[in-house]
Amino acid sequence: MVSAIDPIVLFFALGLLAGVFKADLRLPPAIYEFVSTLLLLSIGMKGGVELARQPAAGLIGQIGLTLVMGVFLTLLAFALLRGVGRLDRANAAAVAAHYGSVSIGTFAVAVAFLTQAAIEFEPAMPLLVVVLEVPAIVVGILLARGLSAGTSWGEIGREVLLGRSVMLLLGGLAIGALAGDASIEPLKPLFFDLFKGVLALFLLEMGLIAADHLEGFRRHGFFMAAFALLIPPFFAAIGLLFAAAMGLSLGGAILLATLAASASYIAAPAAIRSAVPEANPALSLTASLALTFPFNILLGIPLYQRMAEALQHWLTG
Amino acid sequence: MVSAIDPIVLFFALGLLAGVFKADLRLPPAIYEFVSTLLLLSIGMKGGVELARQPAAGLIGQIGLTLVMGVFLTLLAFALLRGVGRLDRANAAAVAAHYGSVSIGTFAVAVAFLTQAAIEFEPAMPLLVVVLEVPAIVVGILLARGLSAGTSWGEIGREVLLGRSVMLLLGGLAIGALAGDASIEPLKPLFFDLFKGVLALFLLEMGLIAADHLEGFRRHGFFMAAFALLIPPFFAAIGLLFAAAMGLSLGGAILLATLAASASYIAAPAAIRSAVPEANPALSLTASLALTFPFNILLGIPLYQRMAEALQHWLTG
Amino acid sequence: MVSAIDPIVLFFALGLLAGVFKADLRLPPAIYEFVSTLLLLSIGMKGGVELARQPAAGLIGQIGLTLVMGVFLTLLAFALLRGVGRLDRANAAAVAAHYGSVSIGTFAVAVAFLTQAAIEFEPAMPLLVVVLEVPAIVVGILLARGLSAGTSWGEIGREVLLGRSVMLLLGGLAIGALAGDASIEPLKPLFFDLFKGVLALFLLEMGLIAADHLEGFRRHGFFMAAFALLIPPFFAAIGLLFAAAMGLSLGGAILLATLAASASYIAAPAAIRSAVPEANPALSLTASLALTFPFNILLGIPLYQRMAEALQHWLTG
Amino acid sequence: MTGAAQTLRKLVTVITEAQLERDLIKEIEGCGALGYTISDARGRGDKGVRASHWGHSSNIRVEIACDTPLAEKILSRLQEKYYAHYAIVMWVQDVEVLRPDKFR
Amino acid sequence: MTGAAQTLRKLVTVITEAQLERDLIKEIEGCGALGYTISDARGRGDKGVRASHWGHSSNIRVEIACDTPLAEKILSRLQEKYYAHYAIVMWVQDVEVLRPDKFR
Amino acid sequence: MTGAAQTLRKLVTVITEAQLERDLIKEIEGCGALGYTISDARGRGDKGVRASHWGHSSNIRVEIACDTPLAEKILSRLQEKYYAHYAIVMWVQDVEVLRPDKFR
Ligand SMILES: Nc1ncnc2c1ncn2[C@@H]1O[C@H](COP(=O)(O)O)[C@@H](O)[C@H]1O
Ligand SMILES: Nc1ncnc2c1ncn2[C@@H]1O[C@H](COP(=O)(O)O)[C@@H](O)[C@H]1O
Ligand SMILES: Nc1ncnc2c1ncn2[C@@H]1O[C@H](COP(=O)(O)O)[C@@H](O)[C@H]1O
Ligand code: NA
Ligand code: NA
Ligand code: NA
Repeated sequence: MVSAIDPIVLFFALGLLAGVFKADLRLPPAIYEFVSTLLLLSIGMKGGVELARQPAAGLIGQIGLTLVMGVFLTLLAFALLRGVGRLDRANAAAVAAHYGSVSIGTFAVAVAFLTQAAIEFEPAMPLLVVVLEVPAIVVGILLARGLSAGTSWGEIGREVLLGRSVMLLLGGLAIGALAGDASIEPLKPLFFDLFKGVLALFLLEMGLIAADHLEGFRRHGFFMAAFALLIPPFFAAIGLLFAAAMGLSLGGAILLATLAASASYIAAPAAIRSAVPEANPALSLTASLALTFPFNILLGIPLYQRMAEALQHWLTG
Repeated sequence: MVSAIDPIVLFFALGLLAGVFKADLRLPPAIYEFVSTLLLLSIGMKGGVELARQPAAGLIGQIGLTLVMGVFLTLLAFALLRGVGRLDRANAAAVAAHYGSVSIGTFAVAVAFLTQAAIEFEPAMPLLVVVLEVPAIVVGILLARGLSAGTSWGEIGREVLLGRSVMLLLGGLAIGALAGDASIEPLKPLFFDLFKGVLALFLLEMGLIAADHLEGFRRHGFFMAAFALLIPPFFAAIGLLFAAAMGLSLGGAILLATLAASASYIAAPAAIRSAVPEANPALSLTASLALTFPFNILLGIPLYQRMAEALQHWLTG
Repeated sequence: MVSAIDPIVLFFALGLLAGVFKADLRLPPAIYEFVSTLLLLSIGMKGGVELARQPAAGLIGQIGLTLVMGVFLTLLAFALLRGVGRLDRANAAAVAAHYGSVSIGTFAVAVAFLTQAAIEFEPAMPLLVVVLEVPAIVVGILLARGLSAGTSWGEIGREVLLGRSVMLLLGGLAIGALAGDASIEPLKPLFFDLFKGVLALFLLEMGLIAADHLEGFRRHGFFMAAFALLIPPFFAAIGLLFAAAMGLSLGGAILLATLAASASYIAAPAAIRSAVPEANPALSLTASLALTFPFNILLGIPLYQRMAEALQHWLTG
Repeated sequence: MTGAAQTLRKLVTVITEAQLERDLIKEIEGCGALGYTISDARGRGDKGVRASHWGHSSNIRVEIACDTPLAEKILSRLQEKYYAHYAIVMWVQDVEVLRPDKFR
Repeated sequence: MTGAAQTLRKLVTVITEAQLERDLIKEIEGCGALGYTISDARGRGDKGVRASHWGHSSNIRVEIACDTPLAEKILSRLQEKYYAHYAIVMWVQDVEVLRPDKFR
Repeated sequence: MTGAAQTLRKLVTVITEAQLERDLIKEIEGCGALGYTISDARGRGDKGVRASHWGHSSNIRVEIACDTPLAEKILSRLQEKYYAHYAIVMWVQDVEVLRPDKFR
């Protein structure tokens, strides 16, 4: 059990506060990129090193189910946004793509949370992050555009598959797996020991960014706020069911639930902006950054842990 | 006792040398901000963690006396600058605001110095830094402007209180105090272990910046140079008396003396530039950066240690 | 013996791959500068600390021979480029200056390689890097310009001697030597422990940069490609002979061979661009960055180790 | 140009101290400008070298495309407020814009 | 100016979302432009504040010096492709260039 | 514009290799310019893509507001010194400035 307040959450709060009061506390963009590069490589390498140690049984099946989950969550979000929220087709598809996809910042916090709580998880999880990032974006674009001739799928595929986070996560995974634990040793002071400190800086910046988007809510109203706060636990529950079907451990289940609950704010916005330009980017970003992200890191992750434990208890008991 | 040369001082010298010879050795601004962010958070968090361990008795009294000291030092500097230096009202007020306020870079060097020498100090010192930063700026503006209607105090207050250094020092302090030593543990590799290395990089950049301002002296003449070199030990002595009145430990007294002796080169310049635009910013910056800062980190801090020891000896003996 | 793949080489490969597929994986320039600053200071300081421990006997002679080697390699490269490659005078001189000079990134990889393999080397090697960087540039300019009046040697000298890498290597060396091992201790977490991780990030960026230059080859043809791949082992052999003449240890010999084999991509390009503007900068940079650099770090360094061992065996046996 | 949709406007360029950014924006918006563009710059003028690597002495370059009366209002307001004590330079050019309604 | 070697050309300035950079370059080159210059910017317009510290909302400022027909082609192509949904502003000025052949 | 305090000057814009910055400033000041503004840029021209993330191939964008004779002097001096071998482009525009004495 984690009793004291986790300081990385306090860094997020500091950033949020500084942002709301418009304090002079911006990290330069170069530092934001540095910090996120380190996080992605660390997560990937850690997974890779573990993968080198133990073979990942049943990975193909897990990848398949993850893809199915990505498609399913996107369609579900779209249906809710169209049916209940009465959003137009383009905006519903855009928001659905964000919520079907994943937030790697949220994943990093969940990894730190499990490490702190000494809960093990499958080393291949970073691979599933990448797998889950992609289908939502494709489905979202299909929902908006249909199979129209105008969509340049090549360009979109390139943009998503060669995006920063995919390259760094998969790259780190491959490096970790190919090099193995012993040769990674001299890289650990930078990539492993500093991990949580770097995550703290990342969350400080995320707090500042979330604050920038908070005011967006007055404009986008009650439905989007409710959507951004209620979807996470709902999708987390669906994530837990998929995790059970995949046979993931407790830690793996918590991570998959967190991924399902999280909404993209990097890959999806970039891809959707160019493929569905008529959707309002502020709508998805405000929901994802200013509400869903804080909800997940402040309340969501511990909640999903409890949900996962309850489900495990119920299934095994 | 510290016998060998402290390498961080050599980093400053390297920067100064590179700057004087116009070598191609500029750190990018983003790195400067990264490095100073880390320093401020580290200092704050260290203080906060200690505060969580031991209650800070008599803090209210100490804060009050620190405020009094800030006002007193600013008025004293103003009197000297007007009376002896014959500066015009605006420039005297501007320089006085710089010397009544504090330099956080100097404070960081003093903290490293005490850590090296294994001298303890009060955990609440970072709080006193913040407290001492503000009054000099307010008094300086009052001295220049009087209570004229044109001064937008709201804007100035916002700028100072929500400035980078105040936010990061207080934020770090709060995070350290709320999280406590145990949960801070995974953040230590970044924020505590790297502290002195990061300080070295900071001083390298400070050397480069100081070199940029060195030539300013030919223009501003003998009085300003004498002022920049003689005020530090004089103000340090006053700082020691206030420290005695506050009942600070030896380490705390050295830090308060160093703060009194130091001159602001971040918060004060920004605030004074917008509130007292007719003052020449080069005058204060040259004095503060090119003379007072080097004097304090090269000679001042060890001197203030000896002064503090002598005073303590005299008071207790 | 180093059995598993060294992960830093995998970082280079990741960068190269990302670059070739035009993935969105650029490190911001500020981070590149930060990372290279850390590497240069680390290498310098490590050497300086060792120098403080053991006096460097015969250093003057070694410096002299290093200068001779720099001049010799440049003339040799020039002769080959003019005679075999049929390059015009300016381009031959420019490329020769790059190959007579050194690549500090390659040197850093060799240092990491020796550390991993636990092979000792002379602490003064960073000094020889600096010594070897300069003569090739001077000779290259002389070959292109002759002793014409138009060459502003003062400016060129300033640019080379006060260049970033010279200042940081020599500065680090001086700081390490003056401060000594004990006082450097608190700086080690940043400068020593993170060294290999930082080198990994540097190589990631170098891979991206190399990829940018790869396409340059279609234009510059077969001769330059052969030159860029055959010169390194040839020059490494010459470097080993000089190392034997200097009486360097096995580790020192491997480093000197690596330096001889490496081609400059920072100091030489800058100096040659301003002194020999009619030379095509893409020619030298493509060869140096896209072929020679990867060749050296992937295949060269282990090869030079074996060559050095064979020579040592032959000389002593 | 011959395109029918184009109209003449003024382009005001202001180069001044980076520190003034927030304040300057307030002034420009206060004058009624609908948009502006800012980029970072360095330079030299009456007030010496302003060389960008240190917060105190870097510049910004601000552009406002607008109609003539607004341009004059902006110029005179900034002149009045900043000319006496700050490093600042301004110039004005003619530009053809595509959607004139966007530039008042 | 009096210099004989100088000729009139158009300078097209485009300010738009940084994300469009790669795509925009393709369009400009597709129109036949021989060169362009890009710098980073931030700003405000119809589509709100675009403030540069976060990839989603920073701007770029693109300049193309070219002859009048090419300028018109670029303007109409970009207008058609981006005006409806993206934050974008364009203006055109007269410039004298030194080597007219470099600017079509 | 109608403002009485305004006068016509020339605005010289130079886009060239970042490496030349120090040297270029010396030339410009040597011509007698009282001020200049520099910002970072990237771009494409005759000499290929110059893409800013690596010191060797980034550009700077230099602006000098000055009178016509000085503009011509700067143009011809830079042309002579850099045109043959460096990536460089220059253009000139008319501008109205507020304090003409600041721009020679
Ligand atoms: N003649 C000029 N041409 C272009 N930019 C200038 C000129 N004079 C001044 N500047 C810019 O305007 C800033 C402020 O100018 P000043 O108030 O003259 O110091 C300088 O730092 C330069 O960036
Ligand atoms: N009137 C204007 N003057 C200068 N720049 C403008 C103006 N209007 C818009 N911009 C720039 O163009 C970008 C896109 O404008 P918009 O499409 O109106 O949001 C803004 O973020 C500004 O950087
Ligand atoms: N037609 C153009 N319009 C705008 N900028 C240009 C143009 N041509 C070249 N440039 C800029 O000037 C730099 C040098 O051009 P060049 O000498 O043609 O390679 C390029 O890297 C571009 O940034
Ligand atoms: Na999701
Ligand atoms: Na003080
Ligand atoms: Na070499």
